[in-house]
Amino acid sequence: MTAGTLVAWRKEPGDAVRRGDIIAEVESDKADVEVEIFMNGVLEKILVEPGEKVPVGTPLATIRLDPGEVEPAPAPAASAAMPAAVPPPMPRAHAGAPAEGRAPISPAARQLAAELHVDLATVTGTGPDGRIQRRDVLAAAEAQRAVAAPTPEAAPRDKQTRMRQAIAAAMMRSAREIPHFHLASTIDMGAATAWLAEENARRKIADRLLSGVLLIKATALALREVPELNASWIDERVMLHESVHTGIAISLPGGGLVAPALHDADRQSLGDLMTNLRDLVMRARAGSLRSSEMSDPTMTITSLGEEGAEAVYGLIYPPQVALAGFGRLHARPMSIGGQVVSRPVVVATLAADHRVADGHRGSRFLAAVEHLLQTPEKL
Amino acid sequence: MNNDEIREVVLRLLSQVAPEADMAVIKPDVRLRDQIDIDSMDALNFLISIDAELHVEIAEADYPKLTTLDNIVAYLAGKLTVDG
Amino acid sequence: MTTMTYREALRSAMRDALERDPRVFLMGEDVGLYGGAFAVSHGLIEEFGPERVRDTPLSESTFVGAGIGAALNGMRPIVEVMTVNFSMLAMDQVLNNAATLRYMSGGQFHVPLVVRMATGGGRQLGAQHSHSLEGWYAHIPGIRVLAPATVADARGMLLAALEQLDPVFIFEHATLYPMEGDIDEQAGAADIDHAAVRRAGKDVTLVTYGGSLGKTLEAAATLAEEGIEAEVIDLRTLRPLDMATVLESVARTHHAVIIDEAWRTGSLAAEVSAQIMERAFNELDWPVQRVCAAEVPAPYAKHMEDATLPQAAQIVRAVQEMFA
Amino acid sequence: MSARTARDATPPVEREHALALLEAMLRIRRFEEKCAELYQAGKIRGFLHLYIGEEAVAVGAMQAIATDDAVVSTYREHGHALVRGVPAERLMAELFGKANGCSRGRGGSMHFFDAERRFYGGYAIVGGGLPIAVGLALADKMRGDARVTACFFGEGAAAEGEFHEALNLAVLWRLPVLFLCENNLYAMGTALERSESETSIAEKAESYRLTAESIDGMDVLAVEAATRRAVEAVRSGNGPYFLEFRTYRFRGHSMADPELYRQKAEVEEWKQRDPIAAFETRLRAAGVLDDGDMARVEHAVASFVDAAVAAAEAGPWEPVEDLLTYLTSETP
Repeated sequence: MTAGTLVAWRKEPGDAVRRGDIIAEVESDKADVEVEIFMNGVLEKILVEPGEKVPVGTPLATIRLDPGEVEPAPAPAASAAMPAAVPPPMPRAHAGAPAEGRAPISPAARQLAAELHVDLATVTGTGPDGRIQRRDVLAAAEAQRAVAAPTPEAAPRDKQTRMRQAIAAAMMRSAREIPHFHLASTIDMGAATAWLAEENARRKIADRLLSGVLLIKATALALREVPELNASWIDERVMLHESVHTGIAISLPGGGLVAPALHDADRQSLGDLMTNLRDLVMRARAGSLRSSEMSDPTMTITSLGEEGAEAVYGLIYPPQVALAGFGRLHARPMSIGGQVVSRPVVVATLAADHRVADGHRGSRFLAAVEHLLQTPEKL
Repeated sequence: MNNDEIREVVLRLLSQVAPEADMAVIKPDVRLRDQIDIDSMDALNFLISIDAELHVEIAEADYPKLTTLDNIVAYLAGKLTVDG
Repeated sequence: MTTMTYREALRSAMRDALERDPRVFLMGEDVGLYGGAFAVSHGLIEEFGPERVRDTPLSESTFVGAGIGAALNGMRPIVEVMTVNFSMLAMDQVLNNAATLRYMSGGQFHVPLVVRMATGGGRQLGAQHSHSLEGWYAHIPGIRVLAPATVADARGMLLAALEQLDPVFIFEHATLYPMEGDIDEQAGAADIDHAAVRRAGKDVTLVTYGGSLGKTLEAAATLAEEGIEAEVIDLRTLRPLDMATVLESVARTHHAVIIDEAWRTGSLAAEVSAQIMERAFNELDWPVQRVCAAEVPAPYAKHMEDATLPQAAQIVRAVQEMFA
Repeated sequence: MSARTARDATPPVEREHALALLEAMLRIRRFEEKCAELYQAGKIRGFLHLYIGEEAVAVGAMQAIATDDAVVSTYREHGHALVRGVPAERLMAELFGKANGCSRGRGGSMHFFDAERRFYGGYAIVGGGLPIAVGLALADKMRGDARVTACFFGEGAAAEGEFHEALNLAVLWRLPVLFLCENNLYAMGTALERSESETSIAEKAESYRLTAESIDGMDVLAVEAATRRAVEAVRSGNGPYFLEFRTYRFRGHSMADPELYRQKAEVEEWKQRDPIAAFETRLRAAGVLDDGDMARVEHAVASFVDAAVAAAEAGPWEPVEDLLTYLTSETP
């Protein structure tokens, strides 16, 4: 009953009122109620006229108390003194509505994927309506390991097919999901090869450098200038990486490929890079790479060596967003200062993810690589 | 060390960098890189192992002379007799 | 250890209590001369006399209310309501008096009352004699609800109930009375705060109680032949629910099926499922499944009644679907 | 009407006892009037069922009930609790919902409890208390305690199954229950003759082979005499006894009752037999009461009620953190 309408007065101003008298009738949504008086006195002034609707608690009239009558206790101000009832804490429901278009994922699968560093985008669900379940995440993690490091003890043929499947899965996903664009530019390697020959002459054979380390160091340093290429695409968002771990594509005897990471390639000296590269290649071929080296290259370099093609246009390894490729070192006629001369060159290519970068930024990267290779002594 | 011993060492070291290759079928006078799958890294590791075992310092400039089994053995034989 | 039936185990507990504690007495329809509708109290009136084994008129509200009054006044009554189907007539006394007097009086009174009743269907007794309403009682704060599923629990949980200072309602599935099982005759009060893992397993957690335990174990055996290891949890206490045991199991298996003979909507199975969702959400690799009774009054014809009740085959199918 | 009506005119009463009865009734009357005022002022909330008009039943009956006997009441319980001796401060505090209330603020007007005084509470479900009373008496009988359980209820309960089950079981097992029916003619808005085929509650009781009397509930002395007879019979082990007190409530069923179901004239007619005014007149006529006595009683009762209100105002709210306490014996 939040409001009431005054129906009629039983007393007039000036009438005496005694305890227990009914002085008025009020109508509420539920019933008519008689207003009783609890003290003796005289009705002074009527404040609410018949027919008027007023909220509960509105004074209806003023009464002059007889001498000696006690003032009635005022009604409590709302429920000031009443302790507010603390509602029992409701467990916070985990909203987590899956973004539409993405395959439904069981909570346990999501949790396992987080633990095993599996990018859910790389997982295909086998549950009802394509729901991803734990077994799918386990399979993806297994495949991810297979792509990275075939376990030596596995039977070669079996290992081979499993590896091929894993590479196929990764490449299929790369082709299907990553909007590639490719750029190429021919880099004059004259300064670099001259400096290298001179440098190696001074170094004992065990310390000699291969041209590949120059390319790796140049690439790593160039990534500092175009950082969005040194990133991963996870859960529909680009995640930039502070450190530069360049993955080196290493072909394995009898086919197969791994791309373990050279950690902080941008900060290593050429000598260290050379030593680490040799170690990486030997362990990759022996199948004893550490899992940490497997799962965290931030960008990958592929080089086909002296026997390879002039240029390589590769596919990016998800979840990375870029791949640098270097063709074989070969001589090419170039016009320098108006004269045509023969120069040692390498065709550098960039495959990049159009969700993250565009041609303009890609070109800046290749230009940086080329520029850095003109001053090999600074690498 | 006579030529046969040098050849035997060369083949052993070669098999370390190319374990899957079958040394028995290597033709001595054909470019090694056309017979087995080795890249510049493997080649470098091979030369480093030769230096470690035979203490023969091979200059980068001599790389082009070392393309087949025969000319590798000949080159080393020449080096070894000179350095004794 | 000896072998005895579920009803004999209940009788042995009541006999020990009547012997040991003068405050204990049994009251209910036909518990005396008739020996109990399910022959549980057979022979007790001859041993303890009509004062302590009292046949009552068919006045469920008043003899349950009288049980409450006697408990308020220092006795330790055991009231047998023949079946849960008749207990609806006493629900006002249960809800508004037994469960509420301690709280409503600000802690001035205890109501140490034990009420036993048969429950469940599966014996072609038709719609009015086949209810499973444990969930209605387990909804009420202020009382305990127990569902002994084994012969040992039938004795142990009744003795434990008699030690409680608050009302305890014990539901005995009618098909269990003739069931034989091993029991330590001298065993005292059993734990009534925890569920029990009746079968360990790593692939799925099957949660059930009372009369459905047998079918659930049967389903687990079938699943084992297909290489699926099911863990079977017998809740034993329906209020308070021992969710810790359930959640720990689900954290390992990531799959849960709850088997409950009550109707699905608003069932105890719904409560267990909700708590698993709320407290082990990240462990779930599959939505929690429930196998409950079809939402119809129990039909008389056998094939029809079988179609309404949860069966082992349904449990197996629910699990197979998860691992298809 | 085969049920025996009151056998003889009530005996003369000596002065001290008469004044005690008068003050007891006035205490109820003024307490209830203050409740109406505090309800209108918003201090008391929820449901409030006042006992104004029926004071003679509680006061008269309670004279015969020993302190060690048990009392079971209904939601119209203020009078029963007051006369039983539950401190008015604790009752008013309970009506305010305060923690120093007789049920710690948990019960409210319909659920007063006092374990020490064996006051087993008000019951809001009509007839809900009768089985409890049967159980209390069953325990006494089984232990051989010569105690009585007095069970108050309204004539409305006669329509509930529990009334018939309880009377039958009490007689069947010869239990020491004193059934005290306050027949105020109306079950909320339904007059007795509109709900019962047999309107004589006492005759209903007799059908269970129960000794029953129908007494004028407006005459405190008649109520007292009948209750003494009944308690003596029950305590001697003859089984239960049934008293129907014909009485009337001058106020609505509860505070929001527009009283459309009864005529104003009928209320006024019963008010002429106000149990307190009638008793006052009688005592004055018998020369045992004068204006001085009345003034002293009124003053004593006024301070009695004001003390109760002061205690309620001063009482603390129960901390919300205690919400779960007293739910079971394990949550102390």
